[in-house]
Amino acid sequence: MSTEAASGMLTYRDAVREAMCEAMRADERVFLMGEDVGRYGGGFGVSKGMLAEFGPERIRDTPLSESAFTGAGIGAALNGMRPIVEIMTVNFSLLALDQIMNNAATLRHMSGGQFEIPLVIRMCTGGGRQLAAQHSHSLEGWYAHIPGIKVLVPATIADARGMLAPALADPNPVLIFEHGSLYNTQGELPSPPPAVDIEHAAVVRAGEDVTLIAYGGMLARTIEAAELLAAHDVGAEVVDLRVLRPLDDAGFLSSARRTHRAVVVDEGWRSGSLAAEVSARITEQAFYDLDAPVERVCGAEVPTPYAAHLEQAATPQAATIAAAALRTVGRDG
Amino acid sequence: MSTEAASGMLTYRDAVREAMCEAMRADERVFLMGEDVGRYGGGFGVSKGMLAEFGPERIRDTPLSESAFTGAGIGAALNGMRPIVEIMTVNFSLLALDQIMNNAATLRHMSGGQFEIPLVIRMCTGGGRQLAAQHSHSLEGWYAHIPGIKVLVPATIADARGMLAPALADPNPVLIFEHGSLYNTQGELPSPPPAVDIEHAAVVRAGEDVTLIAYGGMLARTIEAAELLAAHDVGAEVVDLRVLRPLDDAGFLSSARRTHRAVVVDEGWRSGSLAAEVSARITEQAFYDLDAPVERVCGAEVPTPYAAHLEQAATPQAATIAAAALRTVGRDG
Amino acid sequence: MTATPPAFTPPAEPVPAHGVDLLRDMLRIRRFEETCAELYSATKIHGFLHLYIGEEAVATGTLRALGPDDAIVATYREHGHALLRGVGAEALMAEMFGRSGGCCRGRGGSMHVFDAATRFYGGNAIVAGGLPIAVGLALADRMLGRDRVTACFFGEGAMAEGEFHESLNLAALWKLPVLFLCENNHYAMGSALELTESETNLTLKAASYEVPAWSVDGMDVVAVEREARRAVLAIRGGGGPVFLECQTYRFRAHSMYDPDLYRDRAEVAEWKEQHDPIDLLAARLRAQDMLDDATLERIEAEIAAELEAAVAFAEASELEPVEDLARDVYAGDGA
Amino acid sequence: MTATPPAFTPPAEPVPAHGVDLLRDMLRIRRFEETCAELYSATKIHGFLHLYIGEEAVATGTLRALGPDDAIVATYREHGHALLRGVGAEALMAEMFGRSGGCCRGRGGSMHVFDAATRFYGGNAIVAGGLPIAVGLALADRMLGRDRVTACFFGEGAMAEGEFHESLNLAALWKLPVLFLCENNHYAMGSALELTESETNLTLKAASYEVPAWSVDGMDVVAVEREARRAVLAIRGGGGPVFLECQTYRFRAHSMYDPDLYRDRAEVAEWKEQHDPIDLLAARLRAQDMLDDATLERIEAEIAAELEAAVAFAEASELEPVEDLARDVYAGDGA
Ligand SMILES: Cc1ncc(C[n+]2csc(CCOP(=O)(O)OP(=O)(O)O)c2C)c(N)n1
Ligand SMILES: Cc1ncc(C[n+]2csc(CCOP(=O)(O)OP(=O)(O)O)c2C)c(N)n1
Ligand SMILES: [Mg+2]
Ligand SMILES: [Mg+2]
Repeated sequence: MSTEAASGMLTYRDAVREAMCEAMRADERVFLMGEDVGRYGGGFGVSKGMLAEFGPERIRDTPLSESAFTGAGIGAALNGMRPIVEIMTVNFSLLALDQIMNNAATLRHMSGGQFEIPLVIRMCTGGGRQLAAQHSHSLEGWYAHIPGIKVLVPATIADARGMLAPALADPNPVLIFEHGSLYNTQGELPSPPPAVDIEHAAVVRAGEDVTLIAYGGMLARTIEAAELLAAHDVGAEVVDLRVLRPLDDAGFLSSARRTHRAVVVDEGWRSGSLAAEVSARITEQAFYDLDAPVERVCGAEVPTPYAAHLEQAATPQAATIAAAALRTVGRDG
Repeated sequence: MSTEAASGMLTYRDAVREAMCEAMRADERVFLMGEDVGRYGGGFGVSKGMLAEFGPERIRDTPLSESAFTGAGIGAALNGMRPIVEIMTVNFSLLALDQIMNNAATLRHMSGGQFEIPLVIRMCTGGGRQLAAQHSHSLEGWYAHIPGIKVLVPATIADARGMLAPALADPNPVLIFEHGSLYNTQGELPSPPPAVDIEHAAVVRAGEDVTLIAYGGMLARTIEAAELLAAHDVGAEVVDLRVLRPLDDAGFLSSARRTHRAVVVDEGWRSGSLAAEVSARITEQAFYDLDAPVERVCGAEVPTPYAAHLEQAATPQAATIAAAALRTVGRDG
Repeated sequence: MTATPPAFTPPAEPVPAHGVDLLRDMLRIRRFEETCAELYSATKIHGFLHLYIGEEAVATGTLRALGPDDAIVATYREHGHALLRGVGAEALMAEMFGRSGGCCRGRGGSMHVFDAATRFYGGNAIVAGGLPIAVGLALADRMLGRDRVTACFFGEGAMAEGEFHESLNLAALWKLPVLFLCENNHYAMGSALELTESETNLTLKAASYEVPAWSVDGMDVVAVEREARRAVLAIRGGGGPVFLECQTYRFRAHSMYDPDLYRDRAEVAEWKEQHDPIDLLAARLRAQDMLDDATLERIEAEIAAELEAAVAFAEASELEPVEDLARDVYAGDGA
Repeated sequence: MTATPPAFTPPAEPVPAHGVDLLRDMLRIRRFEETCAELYSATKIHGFLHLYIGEEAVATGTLRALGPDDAIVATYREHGHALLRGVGAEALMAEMFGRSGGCCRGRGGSMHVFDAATRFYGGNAIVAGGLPIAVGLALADRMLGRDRVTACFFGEGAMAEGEFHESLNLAALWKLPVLFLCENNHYAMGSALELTESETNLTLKAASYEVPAWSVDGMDVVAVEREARRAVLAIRGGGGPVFLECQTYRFRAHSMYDPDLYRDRAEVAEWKEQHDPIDLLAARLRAQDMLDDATLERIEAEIAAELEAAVAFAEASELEPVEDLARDVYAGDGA
């Protein structure tokens, strides 16, 4: 294998698939389990073709029974395997939440450290595709409340490709939230793809005047907002949180301390959002550096409506993000 | 019935029971349903004696099946009844979360406003009784993330007695979280007991120097902290949030604006806590009135340990609350 | 071939007098959904769209067994049920368009059709999520002394979910008037029944709750109606819930996103050619001299007109004002 | 009387050679738990404490059928299982005391006993929460080609939870080596089985997943061991899971908080007087000349000494340092 970087275009979906294939080729203990991951190729086509390569034992279709197969992932992880459990969408993960919170997140501590649970749970999250109230939740920030698990939100092709390997190597249960609207996005990656960490936030755009903090499905439009702001002569730095638990405080604080202003963008419902946590942390740790209150741009507090114009109105948009940033610099936009 | 106020001592447990009995006597549509609410008298003895008065149709023991009987409560509420669903503890409510989030909270909006769901769900919440990691969650703040439901946290005998009636009269699903450590607390209530609202926070202790914001199981020790602070000549105002969703912003903002300092106390895990939301709102709406960053005193980010000294260390205490308040006034305590 | 067509004896009984009505009902569903599929391709309808084509006999036969006071709980594959229950084609189509004239004012879409007036309680996109609600609807009816049945539709895939079991137990334990209607189309998305249930005789699962349970050829609308009536009669008699399995097949993919690669072409062809519920009924009607070309043409024309009007209505219907976004999240704060 | 004692034929078979060992095992559990009850009253043990007294034959008989490589998943009523599996009385008692010498360093307590060394996976306080984990443990063994069985204990109350059904289906579908052990003590807290299950023949529920299922008199330790061995043999043979119902009774309240007002005094008395598994076995052993007073006294003395040492150990054990509170929330950050 050459160490020289060749490059190739791929989709976010391909990136996740390649990461899984690579892991499965490298380690017999890795397997994928979930509803329709095999014959169907995954609810969002992520595992298409994997059944043919790895067979039905390792690309394991499950019945509709989120609680049992997630719990089975925990048991298999406790007992020497490296399961990747796919929950088709985050909405269905509520049915498995007892297993996630009361077992996956808890067994290690409760047993006095006797067990490791090298489990990865992947889910599709987010709205924007007119799937209405029961299929459009953004709960990754909510999951980040739970001690004992890690929460990753790959927003880029590089992270979609790179986060799985360290997640599988991690002895803790790791939840990976893939935003449904990202699967078809395309990008280029060197070959071999670069290794990424699952600890740090990343500054993805530099700027002096205000820090925009986002993750997952909201990153792209936050960068868009930064471009709108540039047109207003406002230099926006954009931070991609990447990891929602444990949060990398330094990763956004140093930027906020420098720009003295911050806007946190979150697709989740505003009350009790991850954005609230980030806002509180900035206040706690950088209060005296702030020139303006931290702003939040979040999802509207409604069950997501089907109609496109209503769904759009319920979701942060580049323009609303930019407007919030302008407020922090004392301008109306 | 006399309108003159007589008075009587009762426990928080009695107060909840009396509220239920009163509601059931007044309205045939009200019934109580849950695991062991009947013959056993409720996991925490709250419904003791009610089976004898109201019979097994209205004090309805259910099998262990949180999802189905919570969903059945939703269906019954949709169809003319006024169910009180008791989920024995919040820990088990995770099994019913799909019903709560995807149906109870959502059906009205999703149907374009066609339905009302006058459902009350009561649960025991909180730690402090050495029940260890799977029986000690404080998730009421977490539930407050969900639009479409209301979340009540009676911290006093008066609220335990008074909140049920307006909750049952409310056409929306209302969750009531009763802190397990409060059931045995005693207090006096006039007769008839005073009506209470389920909209407003309450200032329960006046003070000039700092605002302490708490709810539920943490209220008493926050008041204790205020007393510790008085000994340091710091006047602490204590606000009982009472309602976690929708939050009564004015109820804590006016106090924080006046004292210029706030400490939010929350038994829940710190990251993504309700305290983060309150902190963010204070920053957003009262930033320029603040003389110090909003502090949070929250539960430690661990699955609750069994050992008493560890559990205590994981939970906000009067001393830690007071210390945080002293920091906001620039003192070390 | 994984999904073997029903092994029921060929229908011997004559088609009843309202046979042409049954045909019309099924045709209404089919044409409505064919129109939806076109409108989806034309990007007038968005999101997930799950078609019922092939399964029309199930909704048609079962809904005939219900009275106007009975309640219905359905799934995301519920256009047909809603249409026959009396949600107008216009309101239904406008809902798919996301317009204010939709039965849920555009907030629900294809997967979330509700209609309080006809006691149509959705339209649930969480598999098995409707079953506990059906139990609760029936519980309220029982406690309020009303003589009503709640019919709860779900796919065979839902039977692997814990909620199915919890719900059956509750309904049976409390002898509630619920008709559990399993629409066994042999696949849950790409998963054939035998790959998801260790025991594929589904009635045994209901029986393990002492719930009377039997199966019917879900492609034979006459049989479906007959068995649904039997079931409803038993339920109204106070005998508690009944489980009725309707063995059927979807002729289209799971949803508009599904390339349908997991089913044998020959299997699909056999079901379509030999078990189309509309063709089967039409043939029997003709054999009994109850249907001629002119009648069929008239019915088709009526349906076409109905659909044309529905699409026109949907197209003309306004969008909800954006200011109303937060309306109806809570009761009491509505515009 | 709601919980009728087992209608099994009286034990005809002779007690096997290790009968006294079985007696000792059961006595160890009983005396350990009697001690716990006292220590709870003495406020040395806190939180919830669920005693297994009366049900000892179930853990005793079933655990004999397992090998050292097999795994166990239990409930909050698991002291007996842990003790017999080899978690030392000292580590177990120190756990109840919340001390660093406890098997979980005091973090778990009575309801959360774990022991990696003996493959004892808890200790789960969420009813039915352990079943999916057992399925996963067995899945890993199967995928890794190991010849191991996972024994999963749960109460009859757990069978109403959806997770029971989902787990049985998964295990059966994938033919996993799980022994599902239902400890049917006829009550879930205050709820008698017939008030919570429409069908009280529990084996029918397992059978609806094609899981071989049968019942045994859970007060007859010899029978329990025999049937557990049969079950384990079938599982090791690759036949997939087995469901074994052990019909038993708890002699104490549900937990130390429970005033036990929902059971008929006469019912409790009958079970205690006529079905105590320890008395029954002792009588048979004596009848077969396998037990005399001296032996029994010696066993009791050994157990008393073991318990005395355990309590002393627990008393002497240090508290975990408070600074270690956050230890082991995540792997890798441990002290
Ligand atoms: C709880 C849950 N898990 C997964 C899904 C994704 N999903 C939607 S439909 C479906 C298959 C359901 O099959 P079945 O119940 O047989 O109904 P059918 O679609 O065949 O009518 C799946 C897996 C879902 N909607 N809800
Ligand atoms: C999911 C869940 N719901 C409720 C409880 C409260 N609870 C603890 S034990 C118990 C009864 C369980 O009965 P069973 O399964 O028969 O076991 P037993 O206690 O009789 O051994 C209940 C309701 C719980 N721990 N978990
Ligand atoms: Mg199906
Ligand atoms: Mg029991």
